[in-house]
Amino acid sequence: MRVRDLEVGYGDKTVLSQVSLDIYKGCITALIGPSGCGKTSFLSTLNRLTDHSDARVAGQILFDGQDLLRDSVDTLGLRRRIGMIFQRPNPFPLSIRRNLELPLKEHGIRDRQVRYRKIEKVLKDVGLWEEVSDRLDASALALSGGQQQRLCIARALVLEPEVLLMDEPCSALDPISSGIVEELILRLRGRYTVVIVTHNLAQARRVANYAGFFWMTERVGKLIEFGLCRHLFEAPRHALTAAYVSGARG
Amino acid sequence: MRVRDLEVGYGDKTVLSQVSLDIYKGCITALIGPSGCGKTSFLSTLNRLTDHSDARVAGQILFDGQDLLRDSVDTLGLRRRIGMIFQRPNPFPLSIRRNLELPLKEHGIRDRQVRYRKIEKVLKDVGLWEEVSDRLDASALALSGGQQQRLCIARALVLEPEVLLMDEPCSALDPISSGIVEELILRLRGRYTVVIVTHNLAQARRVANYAGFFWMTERVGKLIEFGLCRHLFEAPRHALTAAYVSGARG
Amino acid sequence: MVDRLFGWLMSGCAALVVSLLLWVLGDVLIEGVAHFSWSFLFTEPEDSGRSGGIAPILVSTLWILSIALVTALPLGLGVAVWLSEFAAGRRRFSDIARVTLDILAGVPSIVYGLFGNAFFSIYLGLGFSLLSGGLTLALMILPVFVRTCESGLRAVNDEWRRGALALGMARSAAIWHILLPAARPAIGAGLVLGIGRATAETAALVFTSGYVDRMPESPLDSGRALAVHIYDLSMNVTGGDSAAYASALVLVVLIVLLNTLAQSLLEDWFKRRVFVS
Amino acid sequence: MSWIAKGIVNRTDHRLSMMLAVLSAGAALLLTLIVLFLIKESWPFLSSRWHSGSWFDWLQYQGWYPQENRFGMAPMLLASLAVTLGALIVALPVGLASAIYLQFYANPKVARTFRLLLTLLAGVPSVVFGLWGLTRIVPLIALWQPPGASLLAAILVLSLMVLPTIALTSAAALASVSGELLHGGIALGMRRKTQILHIMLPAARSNIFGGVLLATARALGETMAVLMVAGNVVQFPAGLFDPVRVLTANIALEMSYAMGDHRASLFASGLLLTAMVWLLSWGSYRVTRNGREAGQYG
Amino acid sequence: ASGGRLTLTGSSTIAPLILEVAKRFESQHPGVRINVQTGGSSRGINDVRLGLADIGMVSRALKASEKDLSAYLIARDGIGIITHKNNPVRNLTGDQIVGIYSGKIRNWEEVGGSNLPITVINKAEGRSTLELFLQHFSLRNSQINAQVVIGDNQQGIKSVSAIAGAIGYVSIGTAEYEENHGTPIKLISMEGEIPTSENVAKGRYQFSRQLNLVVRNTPVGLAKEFIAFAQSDAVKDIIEAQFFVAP
Ligand SMILES: Nc1ncnc2c1ncn2[C@@H]1O[C@H](COP(=O)(O)OP(=O)(O)OP(=O)(O)O)[C@@H](O)[C@H]1O
Ligand SMILES: Nc1ncnc2c1ncn2[C@@H]1O[C@H](COP(=O)(O)OP(=O)(O)OP(=O)(O)O)[C@@H](O)[C@H]1O
Ligand SMILES: [Mg+2]
Ligand SMILES: [Mg+2]
Repeated sequence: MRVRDLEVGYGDKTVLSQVSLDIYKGCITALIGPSGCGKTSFLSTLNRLTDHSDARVAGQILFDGQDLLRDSVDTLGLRRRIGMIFQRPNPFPLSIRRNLELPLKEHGIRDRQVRYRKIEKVLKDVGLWEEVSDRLDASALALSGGQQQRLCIARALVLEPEVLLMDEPCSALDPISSGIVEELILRLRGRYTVVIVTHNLAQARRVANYAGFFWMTERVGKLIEFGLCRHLFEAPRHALTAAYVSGARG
Repeated sequence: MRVRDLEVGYGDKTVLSQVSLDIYKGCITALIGPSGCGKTSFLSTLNRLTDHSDARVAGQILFDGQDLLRDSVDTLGLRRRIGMIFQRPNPFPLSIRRNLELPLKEHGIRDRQVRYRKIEKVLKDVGLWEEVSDRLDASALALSGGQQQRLCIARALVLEPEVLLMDEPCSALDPISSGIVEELILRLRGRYTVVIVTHNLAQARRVANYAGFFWMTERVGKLIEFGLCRHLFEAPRHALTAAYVSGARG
Repeated sequence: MVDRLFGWLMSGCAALVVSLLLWVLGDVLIEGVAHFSWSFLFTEPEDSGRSGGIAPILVSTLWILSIALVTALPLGLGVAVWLSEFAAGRRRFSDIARVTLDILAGVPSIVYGLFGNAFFSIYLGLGFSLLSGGLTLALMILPVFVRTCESGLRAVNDEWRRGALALGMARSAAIWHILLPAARPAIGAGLVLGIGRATAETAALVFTSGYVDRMPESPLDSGRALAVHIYDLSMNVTGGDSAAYASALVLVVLIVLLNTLAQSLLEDWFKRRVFVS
Repeated sequence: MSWIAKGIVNRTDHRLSMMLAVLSAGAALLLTLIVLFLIKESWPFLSSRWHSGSWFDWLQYQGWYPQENRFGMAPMLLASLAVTLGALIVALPVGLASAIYLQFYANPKVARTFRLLLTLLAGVPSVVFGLWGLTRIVPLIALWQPPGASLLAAILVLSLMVLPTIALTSAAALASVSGELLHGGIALGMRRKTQILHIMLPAARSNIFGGVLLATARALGETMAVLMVAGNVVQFPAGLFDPVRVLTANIALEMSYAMGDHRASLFASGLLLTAMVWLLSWGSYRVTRNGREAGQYG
Repeated sequence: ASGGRLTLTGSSTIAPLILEVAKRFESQHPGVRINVQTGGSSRGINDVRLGLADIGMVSRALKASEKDLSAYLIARDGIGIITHKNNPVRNLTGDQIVGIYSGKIRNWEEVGGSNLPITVINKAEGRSTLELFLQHFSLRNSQINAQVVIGDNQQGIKSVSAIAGAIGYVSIGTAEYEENHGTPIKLISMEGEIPTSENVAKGRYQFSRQLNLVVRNTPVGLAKEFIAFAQSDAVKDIIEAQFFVAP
């Protein structure tokens, strides 16, 4: 996935400009930076979620050779291939099973047996199977925060996407749940392309292969530095990065 | 403040038992432990907020020589002397000024000039004065999360309490705001007695003089270890503490 | 494709509703405007209402409405506050209260009329009067008003309650300064419901405020409400239809005006409380 | 969170609490008085049924001829239910669709106008609806299946009357569903239809239910409009085109001339209506509470 | 007499008439207040008995059980059979009417009209017009097979005008007014008697009802004065304007 000269704005306010970076297949890319610098906005352009707000988007995002910002792109299909996890777990107010079944049905999987097999598989993937297999028909809202977030990840995985976008997936969780989710993310490495936004620098260091640092200059977010995670944290090229990485409290 | 054999329960479920510890004047005491082990419940007993839920409280909390759990205690006066800050900033849906004025009026400060002077002072204390002095009559809800939390701290400080209870005051904030609030807490050291609950071990280490570690055994929260912060983190006496301090991800 | 169809279906339904609404309102408007003139608002009815205006009827309507609102508003707000803020410890009791209110919200209005007649007019000796009518309506709108306000108060963020407690504020202060302003959308909705129901009520008023179409001089006089007038004109008075439509037009406009007025007063009042010290 | 403290410390608080408690007790007393009044007025009828040992006779069909001492209320009870149910069956889908349109499809300007129209409609007095139904709907039906004044006419007029309630409350319910759910749906590549039908509607379900309940109570209690278009013949509703009489219309039609047992029987039907509304709200209270406790969703 | 209050309750048919009479009376007797309330004939009787009203309005003759009250006739109201304007039938015999109302005759064809099902419109139980109708044709209400049951007069007119095959009975004066103002209804004659206000006044039309004011004992004071006024020629124009027939 190659992002070129991306610019995002709301109304006549530009919030992100001149962002160019490459997201490598099978790797985990972490994005860090202070609040309001446009990380969530950036993530939303990657699966065209920006279509549903009053955002303006300019630039190019090449995915599988074609620009996914073009109008003609089938956004429904695109979102099947690029899943997204939000900061606050947002399971639908349905049963656990329905939460996973709904996207499958929506994408044309008619056979109930096939669906059940897929559901079982992803629940095992996210380590929920043992915890919930006996109450698949209970409300998803009755789960704990960490379980809910893992269910949301499962819900994204059940469509077998190629890319997974995660917007601070652990920040609403307590440390134990957060640890579980983090381990899960690590297990996804290699099988999925993951882009993760996090405020937790230690977490970024622990999980990511690549890292990007956003910063706001003159009220517009910019990508200051992008590179291997190790380099960014241990040998930042830019003074701002160095200051943030060493100074910011997480 | 001396807590002796405190036990807290809801309905017929005991959630916290056999808690005894001393909170030293002018010091910062940090409480850590996994989710659900009763840290919030503990904090709420210290200013009798438990009166307003169906909690049962037994034991003794000596404050200024008298047991503040006795029925005859004037809780309104008590809460003036012991302020509390919550995990999520909860400014009232009023103007910034009204947020600070209301508690003052409530506690009988009639003179408008006096009130304004106090308000200015606490806003400067929490470093909000420059940011908001030109819009004191704007709604407090329009502030950013970090500003809101600092406003809540100011609201507690404006009553000039002796003790300040803080329940994860930074966990809903981004790292920069969180850093600002943390600095603020450090500046309070010496002037106020602060009890702070946090999931962020690094933060606890940075700010606290004393630390206590709660853990759940058999579904009941217990205070496992209490002592100087340095000791607890660097030379924990208890195996559970050691495991948590080294292993838990923050 | 299916998605497009679904959108069309929804819009189609909305269009259907709009056209039906326009049909009803259009009828009222066209037939009403034909008979309406400004003097209609300022003259006494003549010839059983076939000619002349509705001045005394408008005045009576406003009297009844004010009495109903002045009684029901504070009472209802008080009960709502008590239910949501004070009665919570007595779970059983407040549950019973809530169910009772729900029942009463469903009692047919004609029953309220009969009760008002027996209780206010006869037992309390208020006779056929604007006061009896207003009090009867107050009782009628009370349950709905209480329930909307109460659920509004319940929905108010608990963190504010906790915040106020932790600051050592008295509950009365927290309710007055924080909870009521925060619940104002619900209070406004309750008000609108109440005004709508009270202004359009017929059955409950025939037996309480009565039928006299003279200009009332005091709340102890009998007076005819607009909705009663419309009913009488269309059901009892030969050739009264056009006057009935004109009165209906006035009624609809009145309700809209009252709602807007009530909402803006409410907003204003709360705004002053929220921002000015 | 409950405020109730072990001891209410503050004097103002104490006074306020007492005052409000007295106020509430007063209101409760008055409202209880209404129910007692209903029972008292219907007592002659109820007790005479009791003594003649035919407690449930009024539920069995024996015709409604009060002058001949025959009080068969069952047809009217059934008609009330049929009219209410019918109105809901018509108004619920259309009202929901309007709410969906309002919330997800209409641009803000159109939505504002639509909303205004709906509130206007809610302010039209029921006599006017009756008049409109009688002069517009009844002749239309009569062209096709005389007499026109019928169950169908009542259902159509009533459904129009409860439509604004359903549409406005459902729109509010949908609006209060958190945007996070919608985003979740979008991010999973769901079509708009699926997002709305399978996520937003279930999420807003309990609040929509509240609005529907309100509408049901209104439909059940509506008098004048139904009186004018339903035909008012006391008979079991056998078809949509049959004229029927509902309980409320019966009270309004006969109350002003009724005496003695006849009058008491009308109060008894008022009691019956109230009991039905009570059953309804009690049932819904149970349903929503159970739903909440079990956290059980479809 | 100056000053004083009078309360009248009862029949909604008489109420608009008395309201106008009262207005004229008030203008001639400054300081007098006359409050007119509706609710129905039996309410009038009830309230007078309980002393809640000074005078009751009853739109029928008093029954045997009501002989404790005394009635004062102020006007008559002829009752006529009406059909939709487009109905070619001009006259019905008493037997035909009984046949129609008891459901034996179900189509206008059977009484010389076009092929159109008959919609029978009847009044609600307890209404004085219904009682009069039943008495006039010696029917019991349970024998009647109606398709529509109505309450007040105007509802009858509106229903008949809305339904092509309808038949109903209403106050003649009202029907005349509506007929003249383009409402699609028409009065038809019964056994050859032509229903007009004039014929009612002259006693050439039998089917009519009394509009009475009733009091408990013999009226005194203001009540007596008012009843005398309502029976006098001074209000004849009002009675006619309200489409009733002065006695
Ligand atoms: N829908 C919107 N309409 C208008 N402005 C928006 C919208 N969404 C975001 N913004 C603005 O765009 C800027 C970037 O927001 P964004 O949420 O992308 O930041 P972020 O880096 O994700 O912050 P955080 O770390 O707090 O999540 C902010 O100034 C925000 O106010
Ligand atoms: N009002 C209440 N009623 C019943 N049980 C409660 C109530 N408040 C808390 N509990 C229970 O008491 C236990 C301790 O809760 P508490 O909030 O004190 O934990 P905590 O350590 O603050 O957790 P966290 O880190 O998640 O904030 C939990 O099991 C919780 O479910
Ligand atoms: Mg973000
Ligand atoms: Mg806690």
